[in-house]
Amino acid sequence: MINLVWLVPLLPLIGFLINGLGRNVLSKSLVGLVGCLSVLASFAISVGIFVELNASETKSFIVPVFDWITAGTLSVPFNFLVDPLSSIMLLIVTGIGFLIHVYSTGYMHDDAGFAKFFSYLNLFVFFMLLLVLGSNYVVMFIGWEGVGLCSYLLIGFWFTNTSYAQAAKKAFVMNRIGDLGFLIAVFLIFNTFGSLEFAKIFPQAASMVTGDSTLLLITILLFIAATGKSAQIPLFTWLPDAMAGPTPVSALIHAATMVTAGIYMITRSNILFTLSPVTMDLVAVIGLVTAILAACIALTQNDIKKVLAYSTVSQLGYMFLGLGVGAYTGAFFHVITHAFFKALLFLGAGSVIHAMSNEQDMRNMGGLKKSLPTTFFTMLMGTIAISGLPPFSGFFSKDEILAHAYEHNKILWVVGVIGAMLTAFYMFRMMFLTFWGGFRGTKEQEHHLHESPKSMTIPLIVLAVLSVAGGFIGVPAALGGSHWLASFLAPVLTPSVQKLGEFHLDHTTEYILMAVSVGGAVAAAIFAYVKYVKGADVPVRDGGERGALANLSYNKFYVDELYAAVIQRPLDALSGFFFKVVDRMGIDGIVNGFGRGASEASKSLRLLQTGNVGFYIFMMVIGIAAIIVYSFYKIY
Amino acid sequence: MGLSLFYFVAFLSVFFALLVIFSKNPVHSVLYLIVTFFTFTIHYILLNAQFLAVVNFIVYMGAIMVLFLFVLMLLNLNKETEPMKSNLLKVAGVIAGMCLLVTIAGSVKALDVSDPLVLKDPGIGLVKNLGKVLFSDFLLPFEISSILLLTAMVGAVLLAKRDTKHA
Amino acid sequence: METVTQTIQSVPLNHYILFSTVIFAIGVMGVLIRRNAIVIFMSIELMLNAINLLLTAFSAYRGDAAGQVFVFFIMALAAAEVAVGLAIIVMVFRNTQSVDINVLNRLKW
Amino acid sequence: MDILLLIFLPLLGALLFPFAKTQGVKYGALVLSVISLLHSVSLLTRFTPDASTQFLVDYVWIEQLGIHFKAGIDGISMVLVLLTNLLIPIIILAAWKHDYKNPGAFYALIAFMQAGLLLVFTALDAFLFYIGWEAALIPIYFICGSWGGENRIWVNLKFFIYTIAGSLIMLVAIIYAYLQTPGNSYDIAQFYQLNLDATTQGWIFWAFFLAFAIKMPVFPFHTWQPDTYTAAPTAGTMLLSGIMLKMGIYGVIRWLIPVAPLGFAEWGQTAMVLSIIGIVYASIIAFTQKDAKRLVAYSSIAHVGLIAAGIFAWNQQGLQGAMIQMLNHGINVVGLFFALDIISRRLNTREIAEMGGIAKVAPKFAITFLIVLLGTVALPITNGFIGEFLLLLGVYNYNLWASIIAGLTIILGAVYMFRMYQHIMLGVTNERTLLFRDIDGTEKAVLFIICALVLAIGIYPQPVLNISEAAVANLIEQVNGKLLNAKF
Amino acid sequence: MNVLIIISILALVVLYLGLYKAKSALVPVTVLGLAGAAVAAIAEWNSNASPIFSGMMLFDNFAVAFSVITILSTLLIVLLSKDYFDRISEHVAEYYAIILFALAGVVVMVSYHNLTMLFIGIEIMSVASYILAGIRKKDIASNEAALKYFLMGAFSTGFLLFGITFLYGATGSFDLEGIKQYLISNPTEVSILFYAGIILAAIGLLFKVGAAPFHFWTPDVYDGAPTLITTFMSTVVKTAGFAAFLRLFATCFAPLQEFWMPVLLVVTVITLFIGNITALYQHSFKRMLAYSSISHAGYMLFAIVALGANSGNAVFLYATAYSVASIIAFGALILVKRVTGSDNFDSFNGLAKTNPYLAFTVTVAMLSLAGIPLTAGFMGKFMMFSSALSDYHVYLVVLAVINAVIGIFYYLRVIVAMYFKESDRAKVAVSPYFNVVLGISALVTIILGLFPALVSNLL
Repeated sequence: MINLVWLVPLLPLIGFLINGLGRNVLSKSLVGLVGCLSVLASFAISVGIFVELNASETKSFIVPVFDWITAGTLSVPFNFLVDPLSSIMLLIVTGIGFLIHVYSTGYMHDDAGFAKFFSYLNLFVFFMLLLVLGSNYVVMFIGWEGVGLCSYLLIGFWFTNTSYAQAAKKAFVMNRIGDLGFLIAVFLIFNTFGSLEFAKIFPQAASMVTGDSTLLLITILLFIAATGKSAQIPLFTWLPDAMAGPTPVSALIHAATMVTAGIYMITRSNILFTLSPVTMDLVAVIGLVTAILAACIALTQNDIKKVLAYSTVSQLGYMFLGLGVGAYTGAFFHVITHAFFKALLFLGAGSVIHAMSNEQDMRNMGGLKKSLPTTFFTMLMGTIAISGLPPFSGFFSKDEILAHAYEHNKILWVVGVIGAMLTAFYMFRMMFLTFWGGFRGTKEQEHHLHESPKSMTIPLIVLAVLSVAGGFIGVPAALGGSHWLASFLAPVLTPSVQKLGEFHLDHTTEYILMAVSVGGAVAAAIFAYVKYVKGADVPVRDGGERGALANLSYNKFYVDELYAAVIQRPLDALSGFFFKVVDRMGIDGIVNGFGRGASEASKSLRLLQTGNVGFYIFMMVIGIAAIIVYSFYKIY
Repeated sequence: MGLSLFYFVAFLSVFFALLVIFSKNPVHSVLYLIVTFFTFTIHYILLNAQFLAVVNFIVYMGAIMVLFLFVLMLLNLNKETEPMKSNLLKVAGVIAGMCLLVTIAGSVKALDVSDPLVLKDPGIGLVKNLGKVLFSDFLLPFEISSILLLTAMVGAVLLAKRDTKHA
Repeated sequence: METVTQTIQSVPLNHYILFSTVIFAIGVMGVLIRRNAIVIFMSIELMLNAINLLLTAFSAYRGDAAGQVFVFFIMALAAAEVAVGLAIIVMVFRNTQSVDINVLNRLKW
Repeated sequence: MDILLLIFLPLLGALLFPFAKTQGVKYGALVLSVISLLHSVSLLTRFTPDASTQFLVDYVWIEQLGIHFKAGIDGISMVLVLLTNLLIPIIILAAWKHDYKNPGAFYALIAFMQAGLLLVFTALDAFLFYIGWEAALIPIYFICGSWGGENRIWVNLKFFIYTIAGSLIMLVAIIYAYLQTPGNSYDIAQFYQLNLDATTQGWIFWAFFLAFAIKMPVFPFHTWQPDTYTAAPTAGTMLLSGIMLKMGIYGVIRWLIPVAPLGFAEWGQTAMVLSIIGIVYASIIAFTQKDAKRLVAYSSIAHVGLIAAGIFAWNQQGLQGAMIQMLNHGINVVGLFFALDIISRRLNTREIAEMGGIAKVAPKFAITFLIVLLGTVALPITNGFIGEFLLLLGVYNYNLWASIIAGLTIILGAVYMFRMYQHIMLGVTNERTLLFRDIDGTEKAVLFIICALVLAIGIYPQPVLNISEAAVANLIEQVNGKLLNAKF
Repeated sequence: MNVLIIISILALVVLYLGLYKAKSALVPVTVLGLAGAAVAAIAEWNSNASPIFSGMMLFDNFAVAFSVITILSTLLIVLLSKDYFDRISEHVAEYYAIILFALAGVVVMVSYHNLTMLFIGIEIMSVASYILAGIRKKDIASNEAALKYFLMGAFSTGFLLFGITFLYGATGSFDLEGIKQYLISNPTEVSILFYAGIILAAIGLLFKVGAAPFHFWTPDVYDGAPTLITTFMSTVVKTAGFAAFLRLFATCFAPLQEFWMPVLLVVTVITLFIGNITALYQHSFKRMLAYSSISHAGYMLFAIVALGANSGNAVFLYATAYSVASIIAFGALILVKRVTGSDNFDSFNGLAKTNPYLAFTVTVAMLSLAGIPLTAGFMGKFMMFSSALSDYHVYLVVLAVINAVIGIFYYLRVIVAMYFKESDRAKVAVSPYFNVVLGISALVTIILGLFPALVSNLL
């Protein structure tokens, strides 16, 4: 099965080609079928691979495909690497990918670009799988940029809306900034280890000293790449805008899979990071700050998808926190659980939007529990999960991260818990505003209200189940679990684990930590209930009065404005300056100056030809005298 | 005594030459020029170049100068019609000429040949002798100079003749 | 004749060179300071004669007849030039009623 | 013999086409160009990818001056010969719908230029190289002058004189080097054996560099380029950007550095800095260009700057990257200019501001355009990525910071290219773009071919890399050897 | 020698034809005669000639080559003169006669072996040129040209003669061999007179070839003289001047190169710049060509500055290239002027539309004059640069390159006018004679551009 791994990315690619080329001929149902089946098939294979890998002794297989680039000492084979890490990612990508495909058949049903949508979606899956499966940094980079491209295409799916196109470009460019870091890191790695194959690099790295400067530079650059892809400070602003894309896209790309590529990449190269503690701390701090900042912004957002977007950013922050404190397993665990519940929440939101006929402002919703029971129930599950209430999946993963944070540094933990509380608050705020109270929308919206079709609700249900139960793959020892995930990932992480030393925290402390975070979350939820259900408080309309802090949060701390002012406008101004002043007047001026000078010289020199013989002869005589003087000056 | 004679004649030549170029009236210039040429003839005689002396006397003073005179009369320029150049230009001209003089003279000043000019062979200037050389060594140039003269003749006719056809 | 050949003995060649150079320079000056084409032309004749004299002096000094023959050719040239030159001047005079070279400066720049 | 066929086949066309008066001549031109393409492909099949020079011809041309008609193909030349003969048919197809007036002359000039270019890429005699260099210049001058846009006259005059000035300086250097060769010969082998002192080599370096830098163009010798590209007819722009500027790059690889290694050792850094400045400078200028053609012109300066940087880094990756990127840049830039030509022919404008929403009405065009664009911004699995990856790696091996600054092109390129794409293709359609016809006929053919090439090279570049691998390695070997000798 | 005889007799024959009003026979006879002369000249090729007429004349290969090229140029010009002179007056026979006389003078100039011959040759040529410049008797421009040329020519002759005199005074001989012997016999103490002689003679010759600062006559005379005569002067006369110049310096003064070379170097540079820069701003095509001819004189001086074994070849190739190109340019100018009545650049506007063939030949000529490869002009410049560089005059060459660039600018103006500018002009009527001449010249230009070896290693 494992040597069939090349089929996993290939099938979606085929799906893409079929849908892409046949988009005008194939019927919608056929397109949907092709799209879903191709992904389903690769899911099946992935399962097979997973099973086989689980069974087999050796935990890492390299499946060569073909020889890609060779130049001098550089040789980049196009190989796939199958190991626990990638196999799990395979399951997530193909599995959730499949559910979202199914969902999309319903959600996008009335869209003109139905086939185009599915082809893009398949293409995305293809690239995501490349990213996951690549056995070296370059192949990973192909996927890395490929998913960026697909996200560009899908965010700009409704490109006739200028602001959407804008958002798409923003996403691509910001990713590009990270990608440059990735590229340079690749060069550094090549020149340090003489190879780009993971299998060749990590063993060498393992033998290097902690705090090696090259490794520091490499990891910093890789982290920059990660901030781009996983929307961390300072490159996070593109993700909320990316909500311009259709909701399934937000679910798949901007929640479940692509944005976690950064975490995947760092987990993949964990040993490099482990060996440069400075970077680790940087990662942790950036992650935490991002988590808090995004959470604060999420508090006051009214667009249901924006709330989820910021929550995603914040959750990603948690994951980076986890990485930073060396909880690779925890971080990856959170990737999984987050994939479940965030996908669920997005799809749920999509279902709501669908029902509200493309209304996204929560201020025009309310009391939808009755009309959308399934959606309501599933989303509730998701909300509880993300809020980290036991025994839902979010609890375990988040708690593992926090525990490590606590061990690493108390402050990190405190802030982390606060973040958790904020999360619980804004998530329940969203739920209450959407599903409780009375309907605040227009009449015909109310009239159209309806539960979504099966094709949409079934994925919701499946994901709900996963969000509820997903946590049990990683029950910590403290709770009498064996933490299956940890042991499964062990082969990938052992080197780091050895370097970092075992995680030890006595159970009582763990219990306390859990209690605190859970308690905080519950308190936050109750506060939200009091504020929005009992108090029936509805966020003010635009232009309405807000407190200073609320205003700050509502305007996303003016980060976009800041970037525009600090980077974009200066660059455009510089461009104008270079073009008009330096290029046109300066350099080109000099060039033309030669020509002009020559013609000026001509204008004046021709006047020498006065037309007067007397003058001519006079000049001749002068010339003769000069020549004689000049030549005899030398002899004497 | 010979030296002083040379100086005297040379002085005359220079004097009249200056008159040629400074006299306002072209006709006077011509007449002075004739005189100048006469002094040259004397020089030739002193150098015992008798043939040249004769030719100079006949061709130059006789033919060429008369031709000049004739043209002047023909065009009736026998008065101060010519507006002289501005003095500035004159001065400039003189200075330039002087520069030339100084430079050339200077260039040949440090000459070893200050020894008196001895007539090695007094006979060379005589017609007989020159004729020999002219018709032996210099036969070809002599012949070819006929082309020169012919050209001049044809050309002079061509240009000076009033043309009936207008172009 | 004897006296003549005697008289010259004492004149250094330098003097001849200097003398003809002076005449030549005077000719040049004439060309420079006059505007009447004919007079300019006469000045040129003056230059030619300076050359003639110098040539003769050299030929006498070297006892070589070639120099004097050359003078003969120069005279031939002078004749030819005079013919052509005066013809041109006459032609010009017909068209411009003047022999002033400053009148003729249509061709310039 | 093969070489002679290669060079004189186009010349044949150049001699025949002028007598054709109808548009029909374009079929002749196309056929001829395809024939020479096939011929060069057959050469490729018979070409063994080692360091040796193959298909060598060597005739005495001007004996008394030691000038030979000596030409041959090694790995480096092969790539460029392919590029030339590949692009010429595409360019002819691209000009298909234009129906230029006086077509006979037009296609004759293109053919003549092709001959000149091939001569440059195959010449192994400095004099021959120079002849080809100028022979390629004259036709493009007439093409741009006769069929170009507004104020073409002045712009072309500037371009021509600027270029000639450079090449004349180079001529002086060539003659000088020739006089230094033991046997007084223009043979490149003799030039390679020259052992001049560092100062002289420095002068020779600059003389050559000037000519090549103006042609490429490298900052700050680039100011003729945007104007010329903008004023030229599309075919001319394609010839200039697709093939002609490769002459400069090729010259650097083949002549500049091997002939004056010490000069390179002394001044290479300066050249490198100029190239890198050019990358960032041109990219930033491209940000705010309103004329799409001008924008692409500036982007071309940036990309060429990167290629130059990769060469001056003078290592295997950099040079190999340069080789393949020459091919890629040729393909991509031709594609871009053709896309813009389609637009401006449909809309009679090149003002980006006046466009928008074309993707809505012309999906095929949108996709092909996008693919070419991705190739230009070096997205993986497009050809651009291979080139820029190797180039940047080469530059990195030269210096970390150089590679970081040069790498900015990855970001900046994305910015201006996608900005352009967004304003032209995306957004709402206005009354001007509403009636935009989707591509058809030859347009389709051209764009599809180009896209196919973009992806093919991007997915499986190894064959192309193999062509020049050995030759490049050998060249580097030789130069480094001379540098070592100079040290001790 | 036979060449000289043939040409002189031919001239007389033509005069007689004129006398008997056999106008129609003029051109054919002249052409045939010239062809005969050319053949006669070629017949003397490699007849390892020795000085004849007691060392007056040496018809060596140098002489043969240059007399052939001058004769052939004259032949082409005569072909163009069909129905050109008739427009001036009915005494056309004399014109041909005088052209032939001038040509005789030229032959003397290129084959002299004695300063006397040089002097007479130059004078025959000059006097004939004075006359030819003035044959448009009613045209004031023509008169002015003639007078200026005459006065300045006579003036410069004075210096040439003065120089010859000094040389004679120093060496006691007019014979090139004798002068050479003088230098060889006492290389150490060369008489100061000799130096003065070199300088003054050089000045006289520099005037004839129109090098700065003795170039002032060139633009005005070329501009004022009838175009066909300008053609003759700018091709045959100039070539002859350089041949004479080169012969004198190569034979006699070579040993003293370090004395006169710097002077000529300076003169060359000044000439280049004055010629090119002034030509830039001209509106009249004819006058532009006049200035450009000055600059070309500058390029040809390279060969003398860098005097060497190859100089003869270089000058010969350059002169040939320059002559044929000028013949095309002036020939086209004659035709265009007949239609537009002006010799400005604009009168060439849109020529490519109406007369593609004519436009093409002019293009070839302009590219050749500009020194673009694949034309004879380029090879000429190339050899000049090579010889200069071989003497390590790197700076001179760099300056020359700058000038070449400037030159391209004004030559391209013609091409721009013909191809890129529109004008509703009538089609220029081109007589078969012109077609033939222009065609041949263009062909020669291209062939020499491809295979310069045909002429570049004769000497």
